[in-house]
Amino acid sequence: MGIEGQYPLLFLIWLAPFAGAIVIWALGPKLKSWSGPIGCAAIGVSFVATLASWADAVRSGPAGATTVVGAHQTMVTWIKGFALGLLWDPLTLVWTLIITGVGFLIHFYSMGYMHGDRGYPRFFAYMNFFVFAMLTLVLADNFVVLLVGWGLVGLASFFLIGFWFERPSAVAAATKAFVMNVVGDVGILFAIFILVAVVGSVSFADAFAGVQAHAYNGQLLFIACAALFVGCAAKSAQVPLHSWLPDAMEGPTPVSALIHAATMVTAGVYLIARCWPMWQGSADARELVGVIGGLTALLGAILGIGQWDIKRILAYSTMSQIGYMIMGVGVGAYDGGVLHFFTHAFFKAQLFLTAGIVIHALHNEQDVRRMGGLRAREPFAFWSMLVATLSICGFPPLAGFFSKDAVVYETLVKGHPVLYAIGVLTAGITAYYMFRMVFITFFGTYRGEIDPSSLGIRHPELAGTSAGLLKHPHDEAAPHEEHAPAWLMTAPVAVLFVGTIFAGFLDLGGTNSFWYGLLQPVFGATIAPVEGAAPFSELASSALVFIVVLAGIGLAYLRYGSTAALRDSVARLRNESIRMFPLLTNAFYFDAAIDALFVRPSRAFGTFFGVVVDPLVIDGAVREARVSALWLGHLFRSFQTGLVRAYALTIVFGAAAFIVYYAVVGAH
Amino acid sequence: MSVALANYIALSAVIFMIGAAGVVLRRNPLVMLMAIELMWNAANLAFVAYARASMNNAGHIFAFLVITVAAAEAAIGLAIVVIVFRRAEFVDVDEVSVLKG
Amino acid sequence: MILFWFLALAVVASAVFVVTAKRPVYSVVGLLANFAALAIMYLTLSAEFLAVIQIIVYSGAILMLFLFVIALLSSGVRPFSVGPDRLPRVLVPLSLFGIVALGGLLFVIALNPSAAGTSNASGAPLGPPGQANVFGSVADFGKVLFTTYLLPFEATAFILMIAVIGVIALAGDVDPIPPKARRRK
Amino acid sequence: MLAQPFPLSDYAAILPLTIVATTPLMILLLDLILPKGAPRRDAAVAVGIAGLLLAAYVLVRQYLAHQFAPAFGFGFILGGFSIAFSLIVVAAAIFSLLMVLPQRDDEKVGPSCALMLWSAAGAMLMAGAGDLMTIFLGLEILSLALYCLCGMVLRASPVRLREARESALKYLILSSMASGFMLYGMALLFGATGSVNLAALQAIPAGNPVFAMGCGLFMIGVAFKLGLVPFHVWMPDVFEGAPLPVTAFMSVVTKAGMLAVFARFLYGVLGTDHQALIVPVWIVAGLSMLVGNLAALSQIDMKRLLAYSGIAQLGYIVAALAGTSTLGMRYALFYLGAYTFMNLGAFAVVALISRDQEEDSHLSAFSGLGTRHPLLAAAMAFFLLSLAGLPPTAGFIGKILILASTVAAGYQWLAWLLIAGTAISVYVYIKIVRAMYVPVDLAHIREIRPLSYAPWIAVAVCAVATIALGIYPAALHDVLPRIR
Repeated sequence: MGIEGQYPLLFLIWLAPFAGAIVIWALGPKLKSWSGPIGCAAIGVSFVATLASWADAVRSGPAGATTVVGAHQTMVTWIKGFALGLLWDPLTLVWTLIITGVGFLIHFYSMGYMHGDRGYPRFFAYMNFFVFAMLTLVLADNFVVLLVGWGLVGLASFFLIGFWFERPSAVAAATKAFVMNVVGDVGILFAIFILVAVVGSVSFADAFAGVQAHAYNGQLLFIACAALFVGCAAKSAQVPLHSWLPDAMEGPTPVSALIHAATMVTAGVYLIARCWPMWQGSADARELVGVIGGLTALLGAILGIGQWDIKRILAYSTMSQIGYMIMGVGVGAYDGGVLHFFTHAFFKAQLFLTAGIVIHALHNEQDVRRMGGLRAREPFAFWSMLVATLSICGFPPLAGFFSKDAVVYETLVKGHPVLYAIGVLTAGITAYYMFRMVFITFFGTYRGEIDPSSLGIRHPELAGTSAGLLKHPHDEAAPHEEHAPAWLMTAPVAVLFVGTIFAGFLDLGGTNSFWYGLLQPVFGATIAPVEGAAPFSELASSALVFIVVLAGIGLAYLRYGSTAALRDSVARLRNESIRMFPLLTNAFYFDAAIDALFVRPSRAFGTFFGVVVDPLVIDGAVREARVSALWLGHLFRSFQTGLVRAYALTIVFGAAAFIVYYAVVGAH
Repeated sequence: MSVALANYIALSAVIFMIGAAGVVLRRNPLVMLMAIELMWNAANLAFVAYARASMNNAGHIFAFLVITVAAAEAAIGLAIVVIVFRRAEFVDVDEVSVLKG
Repeated sequence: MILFWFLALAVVASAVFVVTAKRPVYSVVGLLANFAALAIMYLTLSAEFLAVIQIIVYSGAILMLFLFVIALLSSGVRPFSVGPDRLPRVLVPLSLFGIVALGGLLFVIALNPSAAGTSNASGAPLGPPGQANVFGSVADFGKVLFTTYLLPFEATAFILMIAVIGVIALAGDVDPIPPKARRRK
Repeated sequence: MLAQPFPLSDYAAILPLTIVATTPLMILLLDLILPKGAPRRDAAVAVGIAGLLLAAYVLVRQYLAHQFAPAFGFGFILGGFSIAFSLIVVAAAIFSLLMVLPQRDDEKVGPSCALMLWSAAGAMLMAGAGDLMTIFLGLEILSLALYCLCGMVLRASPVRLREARESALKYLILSSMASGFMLYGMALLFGATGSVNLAALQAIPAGNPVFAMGCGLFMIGVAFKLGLVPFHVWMPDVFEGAPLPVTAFMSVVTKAGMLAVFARFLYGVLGTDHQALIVPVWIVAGLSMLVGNLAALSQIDMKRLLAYSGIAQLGYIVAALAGTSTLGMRYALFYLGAYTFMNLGAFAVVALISRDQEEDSHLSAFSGLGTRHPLLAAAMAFFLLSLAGLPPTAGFIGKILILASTVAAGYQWLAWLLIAGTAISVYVYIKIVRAMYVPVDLAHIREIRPLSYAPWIAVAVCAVATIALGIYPAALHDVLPRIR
């Protein structure tokens, strides 16, 4: 994997953010407002170095060796037989471009968004540290460094979710995310153990060579893949380890944009794409991942319907879109899955950043019911949100259209009609709830001055909405007048337009496309198009998806966007808030079923339903596993009676067993 | 008038078993310590017998060391028994089971 | 030959007595007999010095310590008592089984002809004491102890020191538990 | 007058051992001279640590000078092997001595330190032992001192006092019994070869029943001291009852000493020809990984939990030796070093949160530690992660290496048991980490005010070592000596 050599630029890419983090961390109080530009500069350096190293990533090896692509640098011989290094191939390139490119824009945006916050330097130190951790994850050429990066991004995410640690809800959300991420880390840990047990190495190359050499017997490969996937599911918020993601919106909005939308949560997609030879070797593993991805896509979309918090809507849409990616790489459409990651990074970052502009403009209001009519007030935000929403819905010819259709159609090609149906249905639901958000937020009249109760907002703290009750701490420190110039926040969003609109064109042209040419050396023949595998053509599929999307938009228009709906929007929203349960009965029963399976009903139903069931499901499953293990633990404890004679007897028994064995061995 | 080495070893094995049985079955710590002394003496007998068989007095030295260590061990053991049972109602190891689980 | 069987009988009988005696004092007496018989047996194995040591150290010192502690613990009016049995009864046959398994040891060692070691022919009979005069004598023993096995000998010095310091530190304990009113049994 | 039986260089070989064994004499002397209270207490610990540091210095010098030779007619074999184990013993003794200070127990500190040093000397003797006599004497020096140490608690609550004495009694009876087995095994080994020298035992051809049985009984003693299931029964009770510094000391030093003996016996005597004679040890090691971790699940006392975890950890270390490969020895030593740091670090944290004479090792004492003492909690978290085998810690590397070595040696089933054991153990340790960081009602939390901050040194050194070895394991791994 990769042409061996010395690539000093890779270290620049990797360590520049780390240096930024250290500098800001150490000198933060002195740097004050300079920490923002320094943080940006560190990421910028990394991004420029990425562009400069482009050629290394796509360079093919000697003629004939098609699988050798990119660069490989051995860093250090860790222990004899365990060499660690950096890997730089097209797959890494794609991720690094997003991490440093979109990461730079978000850092830039943060200079405006976080302006005046008491923790301004701390924020940039954490953000730089996160970028460093994420780069560690994607640059690793082995599972150990990958796992370290995997753990570090979890840690950075923990710090950033709990950035406003004065708020108990932020601390709780951070803890929850951390615990679930540790579950994932342990999954990867076991995969590493299995790999070491099978191939005696931790490097990707050896692990994949083992698949070719059929070193894994029986279900071992599936178990290894499943263990890896536990890590992916936790990091990428896949069912049933998804519930931390909506809560993670407690962090500042740029954090949500960078970590919980564009980069970290897609680490699972990266890992599966990176380990594609293993998945190619196990059909069961592909089945598992595809199904979980499809389920997550659907469930995320359904749960997105019922949200009122603008960031939570986006969080559920993220979960749903990552479900698409996971489904894509799960069924074997690696290029499609990675493309969807690529385009999603643009439009989801744009959605979050635009939401941040709106939230900022409304003094930290996050409840869409208290917005409305912002089209005239915030025209830039409106157009930005509209374009990004169209992109996420898969409206041609925006970026999301190409990537989503690629994933959805590939499920059919690879022989998963059920997943295909889920993909198409989810596209419709996505269009519905995204336009619901757009209509409620930007159309009609402004409802911010209306009494919350008349909008049906009864328990804003439970609903996870701020509703003016939870002021961000930085607001108290800095009055509104001191806000940074607006262009700091709009300029990055303007740049993101380019990706949101045009990124999909990279895939234009089938096997001649830029995208195919980029990734084909990585994935080889597995992504080559197969003729006649699907009952109808890709064009027909796109048309079908487009019709469903239009239907979703139309439904949203009828319910929220039509003149009649806008006229009595207050009453309608109030009605919907109160009657939320029947609307989402299905999602609720799904959760309740799992609830009844795993949890004793003693746990009170205390929180709003979208959040409610998930902690129960997770805790319940964990508890069941624990109970059975504890039972064994108690069994062993009961041997420990405290009586010396019982101990002596145990020892005599052990000794007797030894003696019998040695008598037999000695007498043979 | 000669005795086979095997007889000595068999005898020592019997003593060793009796000692082990004593540790497991008796509840008086002093008797348990005495049973342990029996086990160690069984080993000593084996050492001396094997030393005689191979005409190597390393076995004698070993037995001598064992006796020395046994003396030290008995002193410490008895001191511990005294501090444990000085105020106890019963001199019985079954009564000593605060630590368990 | 007869002496051996007589001694063997004495050793086994006294050992059984140690383990089964009702009162610890009887056990001490049994142990004394056991050690004495073993000492004579050492003489028949031409280990003169060890025989003497066995009598002096074991019978003279260690058993006196045991007697002393027995006297200490059963001082006063209270009889030397044993509390209720807490080990489940079912374990007794189990422990007997364990002991029987230990018997595997006996058979392997005693019935196997190659048990005699390497430098002597298998199963070769041992002569009566006195044949090898030098072997096992005090002079012979001492010479080896202070030359070949100097390091172990030095190490025993530390063992004795540990015993002295340890016992002083342990027994010098001030017992903070207020003396309870002793119940009579 | 007899001529000097051994050349002077033989005495130089045991110089570190001599230093450690004679330092207690100075401690006891100072104990008599100095006034009661803090000076006496601090002097005892300071002199003890100074002696150990001096011994460590000499050990390193010996290693660098490559003066490897058998001494006292193969009674003591100086080499990289014995030096590595001795250094681990010395390090563990230093850390344990640092934990003595919070126990304000003026009367006993002098004798405690003295006994601890003697005990360490016993383990060092075992590390270099070249014949059965030295092994036996080293073992007994180690054990006799520990019997006394277990019972030495002063001015504590009656319950605590009772626990400590109970642990001493249990340890004494069970350990002496195990010694009996081992001693009888030694007698049989002597009988089979006519020599007590390990080098002579090597010559025995396979299939000698006396030799086989001798090995078996010998292994019983080994398994007892290493605490392998089912010979582990003494460990939880003794660990819980003994004073904290003693428990910490025991958890590493007895293991290191016996592991050295076992490894030398395995590599020097049995070699690869007698693999059948060692299979039971692999089995009990595998059992230990499972039972140790399972039993740890339901523990609520930190010392007891660490005892059970130690049972499992020793299972891992012994498994590294499976197959008797050179690499396996290296990996076992690496893991033993890692175990020393992570285990003693955890004990030092317990020592710091203890209050007065009472040791607070109940798990509830750790809840909310993250808010009260972020640094201490972070260190503890790293120790626990390392014990669980998560990166970036030394424990993770150790496990990877052991896995690699067991698989390479063809003991796949041990590798699977190790993975299963780790799966269970992750829950054990993460539970505590979580308790430290999950927000709790601060009103219920006591202030930590340890009587001495000396254990901080141990915590700091152990934390740095645990992480450093996790990130750059070659630092230790590549200097590890070869066997013999």
